[in-house]
Amino acid sequence: MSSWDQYQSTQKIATRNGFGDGLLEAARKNPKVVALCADLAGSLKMDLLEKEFPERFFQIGVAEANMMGMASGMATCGLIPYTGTFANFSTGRVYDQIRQSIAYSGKNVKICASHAGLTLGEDGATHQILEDIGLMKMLPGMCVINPADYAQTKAAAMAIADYQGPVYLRFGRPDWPVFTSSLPFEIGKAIKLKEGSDVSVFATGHMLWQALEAVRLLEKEGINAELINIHTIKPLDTEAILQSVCKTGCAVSCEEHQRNGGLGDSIAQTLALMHPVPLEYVAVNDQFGQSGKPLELLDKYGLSVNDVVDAMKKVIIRK
Amino acid sequence: MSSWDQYQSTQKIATRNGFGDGLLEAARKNPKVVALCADLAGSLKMDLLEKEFPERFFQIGVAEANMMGMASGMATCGLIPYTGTFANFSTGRVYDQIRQSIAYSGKNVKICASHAGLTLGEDGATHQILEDIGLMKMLPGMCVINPADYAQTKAAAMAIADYQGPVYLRFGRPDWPVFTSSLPFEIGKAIKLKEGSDVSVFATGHMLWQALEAVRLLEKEGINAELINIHTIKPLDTEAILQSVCKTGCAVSCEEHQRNGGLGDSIAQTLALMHPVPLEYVAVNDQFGQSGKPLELLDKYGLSVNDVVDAMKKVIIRK
Amino acid sequence: MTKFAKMNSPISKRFVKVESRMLNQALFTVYRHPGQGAIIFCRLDRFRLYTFALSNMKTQPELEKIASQIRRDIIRQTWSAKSGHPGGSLGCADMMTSLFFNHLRFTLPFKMEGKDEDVFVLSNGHISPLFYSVLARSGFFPVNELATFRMINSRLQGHPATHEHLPGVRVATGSLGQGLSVALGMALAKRFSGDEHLVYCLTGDGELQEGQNWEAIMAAAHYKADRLIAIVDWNGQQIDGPNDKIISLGDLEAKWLSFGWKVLHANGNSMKEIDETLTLAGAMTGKGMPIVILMKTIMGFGVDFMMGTNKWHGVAPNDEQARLALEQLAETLGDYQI
Amino acid sequence: MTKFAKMNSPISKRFVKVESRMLNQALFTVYRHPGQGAIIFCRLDRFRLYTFALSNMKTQPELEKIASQIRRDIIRQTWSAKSGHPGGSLGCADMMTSLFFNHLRFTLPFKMEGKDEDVFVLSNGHISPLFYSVLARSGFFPVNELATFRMINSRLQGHPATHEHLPGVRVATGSLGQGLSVALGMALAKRFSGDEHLVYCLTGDGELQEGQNWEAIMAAAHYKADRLIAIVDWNGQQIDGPNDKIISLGDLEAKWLSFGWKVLHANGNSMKEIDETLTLAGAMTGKGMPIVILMKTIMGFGVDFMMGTNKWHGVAPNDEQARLALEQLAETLGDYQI
Ligand SMILES: Cc1ncc(C[n+]2csc(CCOP(=O)(O)OP(=O)(O)O)c2C)c(N)n1
Ligand SMILES: Cc1ncc(C[n+]2csc(CCOP(=O)(O)OP(=O)(O)O)c2C)c(N)n1
Ligand SMILES: [Mg+2]
Ligand SMILES: [Mg+2]
Repeated sequence: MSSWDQYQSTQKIATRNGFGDGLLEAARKNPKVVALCADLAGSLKMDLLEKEFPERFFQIGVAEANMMGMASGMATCGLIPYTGTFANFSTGRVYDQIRQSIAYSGKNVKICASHAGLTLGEDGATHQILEDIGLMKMLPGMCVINPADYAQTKAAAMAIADYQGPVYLRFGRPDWPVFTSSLPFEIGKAIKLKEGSDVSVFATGHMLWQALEAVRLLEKEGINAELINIHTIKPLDTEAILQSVCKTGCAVSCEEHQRNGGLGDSIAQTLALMHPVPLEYVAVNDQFGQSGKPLELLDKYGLSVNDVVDAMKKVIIRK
Repeated sequence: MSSWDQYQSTQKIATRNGFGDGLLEAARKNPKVVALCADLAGSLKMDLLEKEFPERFFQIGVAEANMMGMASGMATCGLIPYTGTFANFSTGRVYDQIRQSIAYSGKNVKICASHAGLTLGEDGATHQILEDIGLMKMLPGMCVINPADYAQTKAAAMAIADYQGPVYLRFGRPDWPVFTSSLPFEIGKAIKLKEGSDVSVFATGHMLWQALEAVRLLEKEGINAELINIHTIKPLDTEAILQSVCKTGCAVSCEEHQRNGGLGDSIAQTLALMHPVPLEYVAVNDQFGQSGKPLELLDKYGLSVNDVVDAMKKVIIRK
Repeated sequence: MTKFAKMNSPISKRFVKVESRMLNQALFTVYRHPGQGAIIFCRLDRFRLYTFALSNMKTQPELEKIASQIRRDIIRQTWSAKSGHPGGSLGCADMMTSLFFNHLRFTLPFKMEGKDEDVFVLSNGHISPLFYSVLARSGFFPVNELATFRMINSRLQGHPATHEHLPGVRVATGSLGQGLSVALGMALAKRFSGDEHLVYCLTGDGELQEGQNWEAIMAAAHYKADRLIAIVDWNGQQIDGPNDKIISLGDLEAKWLSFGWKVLHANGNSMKEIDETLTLAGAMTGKGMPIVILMKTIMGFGVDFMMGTNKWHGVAPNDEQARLALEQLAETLGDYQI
Repeated sequence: MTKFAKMNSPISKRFVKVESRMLNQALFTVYRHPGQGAIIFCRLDRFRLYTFALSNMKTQPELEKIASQIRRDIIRQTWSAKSGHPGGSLGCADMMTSLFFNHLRFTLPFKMEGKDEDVFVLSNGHISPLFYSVLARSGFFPVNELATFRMINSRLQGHPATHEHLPGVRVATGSLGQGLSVALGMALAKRFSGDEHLVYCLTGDGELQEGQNWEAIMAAAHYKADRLIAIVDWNGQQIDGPNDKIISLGDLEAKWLSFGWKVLHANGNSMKEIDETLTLAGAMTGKGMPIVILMKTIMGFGVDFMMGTNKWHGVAPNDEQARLALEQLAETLGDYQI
């Protein structure tokens, strides 16, 4: 039994709880941390901070554009603002505001986004943004992080306070297995969960658990996959990626996002530029989501454990 | 002297003039065509339509979000609205509005965007969006077109009236060589300007001219490149791309856009999924633009004719 | 049969032709008016015109019965989906009943373009269970489809969508602040094509914090979009608490007035008042100004333990809560099957 | 030397300490007040305090001289760049001169955070040639750098940017409608850190069509951001024509009032009036409401053939036009070198 069997889920907690807890910790440690929220404090668990530091919590209402501008102004004056709303309203709704007032202006704003991806479930496609990673990674100077579980989200929410510059931190709504507690979190540093030689599996966010289960399944069939967690999509740990694919000769990317613009495309770009090998995407293929239960939706849109298994098998054949 | 020498520039006209002329033609042919503009009618040459069909021109003022919503409503009632403003304000400023009210709602709106890319020149980075192709191509069902010159832009502006569904049509500000007048324009169909066997050069928008000059230069050095114009980035003509790279074994993509999310990434995705070969990007590499003259800027950000030449040489070596 | 009297009241011009057909050698033309029901004109020849029948407008008790059933539908949908937004839905149930059963001139089967009919946009898309119930109960799609609310592969998405072709929905909403712009576009398109029908748009009050609304409000006045009727669900609540605690709307009437709109007020939970106000709003159209009804409602109206609090904005009742809620709401038209 | 009289006018609390230092065995403390110039207090010991000097506030003729030079700078920048926006720049030149030379309490060298000083945000970023000239003329960076306006590798970007670290610019603008939100964030950050200095923000009138402004306007009133002063360049023009033709702003005063702001009016091209209004605005801060100055200006003011038309919104003068324009504008402080 290899050491990587340590990654077991004993409990399920939503990543947004990790954010709420991490934000509170960050605020306790750093008096410059303030929070802005667009009428979703409960959903993002920002009420923890609001309760303990009411004077450091700014309710902005349903006015996301104004929230981003205000965060820029606060950062200008030396504060470290965390903004909070759902992923769609954190990115697509306010892209130009982030672009000009935050990214181009180099402001130290932490854009924190819950309810990303299909797994938000019943609210449906208007809320299920599958393009936010792509949106944010196109902005020069933007750091893009998509942690995998409660523990990693909490660590990330704390780490970004010490990082100088704009950050997009993306997390989700549903309860999800917690299994990375023992892993160190460092912005920009991929984490190898398992060594392997047959195929490199790169996974981000909720999909790390799906990938983990897939790798376990195929291990029983004698396929020795390398599993790497890309929690930071930008700056991308291209070294870790290239090292792995040079060994395995093929790759699978797993993300709760459109193929276009996501982690898979970042990897494809790296491969095309440095080391062209076959890549399979486990991602939504140019469709809007819909209402449903989280796992039903992962199934329907090709992001189930079985889909990861299939992608791994397929890409190995393509080598 | 091969037939492809026909592509010469006898005059320079801005692509936005092609849009203004094409829009007017479309309006003459189809009484359902209406135009909405966010206080930039002159810049987009929409004043031609305004003059001839004042009742079909709607001035919306500096309120791009409202413009997109209104266009959605008009399309619902059976009109064919063309919206007009600069590329940044056509996409990033209104991403969520386009996403929900137009793309997800399947509305027949034509989003027409001038002043795309670095070549808008002196206005600088706040206006020089280099992410708009990426933004729009992530939206399911969105057609993304970036014509190369006046003639192609005019053809595209007319063709999209007959296309059912949302379209993003991107063009530019500066005078630019006109050389595609003899070429047929069909949405989604790549155009081979020159057959070749050493390297496939895929170019879109203003960069087709740069690529053409580069291919000519290298032809003198005995390098036989294939030059393909990808005016429609989505739906992508993957067949044309794969056919070409299967022959040449390597590719260069040329676009006035960030590497992340642009044409290059669409090609990289296609290659990674179907036929992994080396690819070089001629594109802006994760930087904001700045003020300057169009050609100065292409130079500074690595999009000059020489940069295309270098990319071609480099990728051939990588084969 | 009574002789046709020339209609010269200011309301008269809102009679709208529904259909014309030959019957017993006479040309029957059906006109409807929301405030005064249907009129059927019977023209026997060029010179003789008769009023054949008059009025089928729902009475207040009839509307209240429908609204009670609609409230049951809201509770049952959110309960069985285990998610959704009962609070705002219950609060707006009276207005939506009045609007769809007495005022909105629509045709079935549903046609997307809405030519020669009134159209409605729900900007605060989260109150979809109300919208769906009203649509189903007024014949847009089978009532039993309400059982699929928020389930996978349903046409009844969490927020209204056109993507699955649900009859009655003309644009997706859910991301707040966009509906009024769409409604304004429809109003201008109707004017452009000579269609004098009305465009209604419901928005939340918290939703008015979104700047896009003020863009649309400003533009509507500029364009004198006088067949556009906006209705604000002024329940004073939003997700995180009362509007006044979140970002206060201040003097809301003064705001709309200063933006050049005609402002009406109504108690949205008095069927009589909201029904009359909708009639009045209709009668005031066509006079150069867009119209807004600032409709005071109580979030969760109709279910005692849900009333007047933001707590039920977006929380579904559990089994016990649903049972208690349904006890307070008479089944008047028959529950749909789950 | 005169004895210090206790300042108890309502304006008095706006004197702000600039520096303290020992000189001739006395502690000199320099206070400045925009409306009343500088006061230097000289404390000889615990009991004796003297006013050492009073007032260095610029007089109206002095300001007008500066403004004339600034207008020359605007013409010369746009002319040599062959692009840029002279119209709005010329119209706002008087206000910006008064603001930077008599009112804004800033320190040099420029520090981004703006702690313990007033800060300014130019929301209508296209009038950058004015902003740059004012910054250069008040010491933020060398005047000769104006010659690099809109050239490649310049810090003087087409629209103001922080990316190249131009002193005086705190946030990039150019995409309209964002500045007031940023200014509000600064105002709340200042309050949070106990800094009573002011935040000024200039916006265009066409720019007010952007909904984000109304979000910020609503939020500023909610937060009682009473050290925030917005100034609207009410020139009645925008790119495609007069506001009234594009999307009318209607009753602009009523709009701001209904959103809970204190409204002041001024002729922005009367140096006396705008200078006094800025003093008044400063004196009215700290009273629970944000303040807006609706500043009537004439686009292109100061150059006869550019005045009162949208034609010069974003067109640079050619050689001949620049010559004609400069003839009308006295060189008072020396032209920068091109
Ligand atoms: C653009 C956007 N931001 C945030 C949300 C999340 N959200 C859904 S409903 C709501 C509150 C809206 O308040 P109101 O309009 O008063 O509706 P009510 O709670 O009264 O039903 C919010 C913030 C959203 N759906 N869209
Ligand atoms: C978001 C956005 N939309 C459009 C533009 C293009 N634009 C630049 S200035 C301008 C007109 C603004 O009018 P106003 O605020 O009155 O400025 P003035 O013309 O009076 O200087 C427009 C539409 C822009 N810069 N930003
Ligand atoms: Mg409400
Ligand atoms: Mg103006």
